[in-house]
Amino acid sequence: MFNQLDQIFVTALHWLVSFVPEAWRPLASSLICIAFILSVFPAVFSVTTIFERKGIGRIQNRYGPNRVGIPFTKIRLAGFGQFIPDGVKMLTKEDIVPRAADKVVHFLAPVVMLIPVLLAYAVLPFGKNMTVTDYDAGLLFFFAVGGAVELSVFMAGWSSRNKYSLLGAMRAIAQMVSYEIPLILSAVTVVMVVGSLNLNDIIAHQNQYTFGIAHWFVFTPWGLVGFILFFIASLAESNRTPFDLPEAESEIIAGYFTEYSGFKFALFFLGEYLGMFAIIGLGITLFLGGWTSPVSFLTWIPSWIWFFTKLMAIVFVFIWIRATLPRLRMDQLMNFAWKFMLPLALINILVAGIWHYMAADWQRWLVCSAIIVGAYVVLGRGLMHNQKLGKRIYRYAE
Amino acid sequence: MTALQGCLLISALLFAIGFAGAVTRRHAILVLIGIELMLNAANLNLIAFWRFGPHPEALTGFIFVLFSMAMAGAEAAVGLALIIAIYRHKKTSNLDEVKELKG
Amino acid sequence: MSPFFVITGIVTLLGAVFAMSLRNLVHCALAMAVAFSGIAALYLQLDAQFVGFAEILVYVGAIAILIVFAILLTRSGEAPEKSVLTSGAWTSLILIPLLFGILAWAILHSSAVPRDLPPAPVATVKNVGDALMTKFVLPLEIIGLVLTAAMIGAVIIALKEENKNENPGRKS
Amino acid sequence: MLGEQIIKGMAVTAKNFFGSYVSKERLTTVQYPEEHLAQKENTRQFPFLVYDGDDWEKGLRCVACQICEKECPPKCIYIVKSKDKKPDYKGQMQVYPATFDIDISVCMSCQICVEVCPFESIKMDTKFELSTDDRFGGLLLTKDKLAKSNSYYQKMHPQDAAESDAVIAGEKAKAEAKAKAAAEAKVKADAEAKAKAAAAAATTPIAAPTPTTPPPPAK
Repeated sequence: MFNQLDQIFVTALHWLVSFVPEAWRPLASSLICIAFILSVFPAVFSVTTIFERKGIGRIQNRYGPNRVGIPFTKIRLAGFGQFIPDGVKMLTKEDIVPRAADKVVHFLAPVVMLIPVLLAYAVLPFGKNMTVTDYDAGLLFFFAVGGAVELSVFMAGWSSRNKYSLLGAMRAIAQMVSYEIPLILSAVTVVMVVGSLNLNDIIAHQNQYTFGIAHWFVFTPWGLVGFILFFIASLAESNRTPFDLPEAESEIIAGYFTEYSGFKFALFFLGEYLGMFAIIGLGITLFLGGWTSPVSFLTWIPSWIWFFTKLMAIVFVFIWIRATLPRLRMDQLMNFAWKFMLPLALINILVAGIWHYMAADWQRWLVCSAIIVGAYVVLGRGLMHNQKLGKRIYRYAE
Repeated sequence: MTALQGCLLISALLFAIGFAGAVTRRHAILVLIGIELMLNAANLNLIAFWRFGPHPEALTGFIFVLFSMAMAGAEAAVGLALIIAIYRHKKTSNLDEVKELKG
Repeated sequence: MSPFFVITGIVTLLGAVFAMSLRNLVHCALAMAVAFSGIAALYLQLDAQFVGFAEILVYVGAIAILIVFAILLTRSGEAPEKSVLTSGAWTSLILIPLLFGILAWAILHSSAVPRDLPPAPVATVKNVGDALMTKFVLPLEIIGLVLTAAMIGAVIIALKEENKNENPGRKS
Repeated sequence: MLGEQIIKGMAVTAKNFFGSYVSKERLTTVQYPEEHLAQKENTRQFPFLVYDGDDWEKGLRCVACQICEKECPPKCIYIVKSKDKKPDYKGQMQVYPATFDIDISVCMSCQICVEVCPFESIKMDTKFELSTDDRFGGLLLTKDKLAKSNSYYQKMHPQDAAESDAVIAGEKAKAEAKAKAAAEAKVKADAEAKAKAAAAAATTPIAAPTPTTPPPPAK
């Protein structure tokens, strides 16, 4: 019974495909998968915007949106209908293109943003047997398409002919390039231990239980550090607070999408959130066991429920962080990436190697934890020590 | 025309385009782009020969392409650094104006 | 040759042509990114997935961004007023078709081209990794060294020569 | 150590997050259309006309003296005097406003009309949810919309209403006292006249006549 519920989407896919003639089945199957991704994740996005507004509201001792429910009725749904008027508003707004803008590039930028983000979902396992394409080099594919997002950010910023847009784009690219390195390096530890770039293999490696507790990589010293590094880097990659310099409202209006309105702005907004979900999904897959359950007696819960529960939990932490931490300064951002995260990620790779080759007993835990704690203390002290907290020197344009 | 010949023709055309750009354009960055295109044409050749060659399991052409990509990355980094340095020095990146070796 | 292969090839070549012929440098860089994506798609169709993804990661994700940054740093984002071609560009009118003609003739008349399509080779990530770590370990190390050297060199070349005497109040 | 302060901050926000579900005092937002904040005692929005008793047409205190119309800085009051008269609270016959309009889209809530009114008949209301979809008609309050009972005023501004009631009661008392005095004076005068007459003629029994002349208006 639970097994059938677990595989309900797979069964549904097979059932739907069986109506199609034999020759067209691969095409039909992939089209259905695309439709699934295109319907589920924007829906998650729309609910997340409400969660975000309500969550931040609660953290600031407000209610957040709690009025809009189903239109033309008195049903309020505690404000969860808010995304419908928001979406209608966004899609029906006038589309303004600046006169000096590079029209073609300005038009293409949101499209180029959304395509790689949606492509990234092709390799994510949403549940047991629920991967759209089971690529041998899935992780590489994910990072490859993720790299293409930077180009669209540049296109948006440059084509708008606006100083804020260009500044935002330059900040975004500098930040994404810097944080991509710790992101990939922290993922490399998992690849080293599993010995595969295939995301399903990585999950299969974590889908074992001792004493009822899963072998998630986050429960090992290197995995914990890797997860935290991955988490911070994914915050930066998805331009979330405290790394939201590219779209810092109080400094550069909205960064690279200052000059976008209406549908194109909605595409950017959607692309940003979908990118966030994708990278969180990857983090879950790499460190939190993907769709597996943390304890063996809960394995009967369908795998896709586990995946989306973990996804929403991490999204909640993102929202929590957004409501807590102030924005970093540019030099702090760069210092943190290059002087703290990069060395720690490199040391973490070393630790993962030691973990892999040492015998599985308490000494392994002791050695690995000691190295990591030592590195953390030394690097952290270096980062704190080098903060030049003094009188600010203002420099004006030459 | 076989598949290999198709690949090779595309690669030859790509090489010719890249070469034409690198030779005729004034701007230093465009010359670099042309060189990158030529490198990619060569890589495409290597992959095509690996795919349709007699011993694909040896992975020679495959690995060669990976190495050549790394080299292209290094080349681009150094080349662009040079262009920026020249721009800072001469306030131009027009190759017709950068003729002298002495600064 | 499948129609998809032809289409990808045409997109790649168009990207390359635009990358070399447009006046605005940023457009050239974006067209170059299109050409690189097309080449990556060609790699995928030639059963070289790993190289295809690496192509996107390296060229679209890194080199295109690098070039775009260089364009903005040298302030050449605007289309130039003057001619974009070098003074001796006309010679290439003869040279380039000649070059392509010779290459095409050689390709079409070569006897070394195999007639039959071999079966798809296996180039899994594991095979590639094994090859890199056993047979090609020395080149790999050398590449690592070269990349490090190139990185340091690039940083040193692009570093601003700071004059210590001038404006001591400013921090770098 | 690095990260210590971040965890502290996160703890604070988490406390806020869960606290907002537990204790209602944390949430300072008032759910407006359903809930209202208690208004301050000296809230003043727009003027209204006070009436006594139950029938607003009969009990309207306004006598259409037009002082407020003349004093109103933005000229938002429009009054037409009636042709006929009706008795006011003192029983005196007075003109009443046939038309009394206030255009509250023009009114600036300066309260000058209240200051100048000698009859305690125009006061300030606290109602503020006056938005309409009708630009000209909806914001032009006519006499029937302006008239509010004295008990409403007492409930709204007890202190001011008490003062105003005291003034009116005083006026009434004064008027009555005057009337009484006049009546008494008349009675006296009559009595004296009668006495004189009686003295002159034979004695006749005295019947105290009721005062028929109205008392002079207050002030």
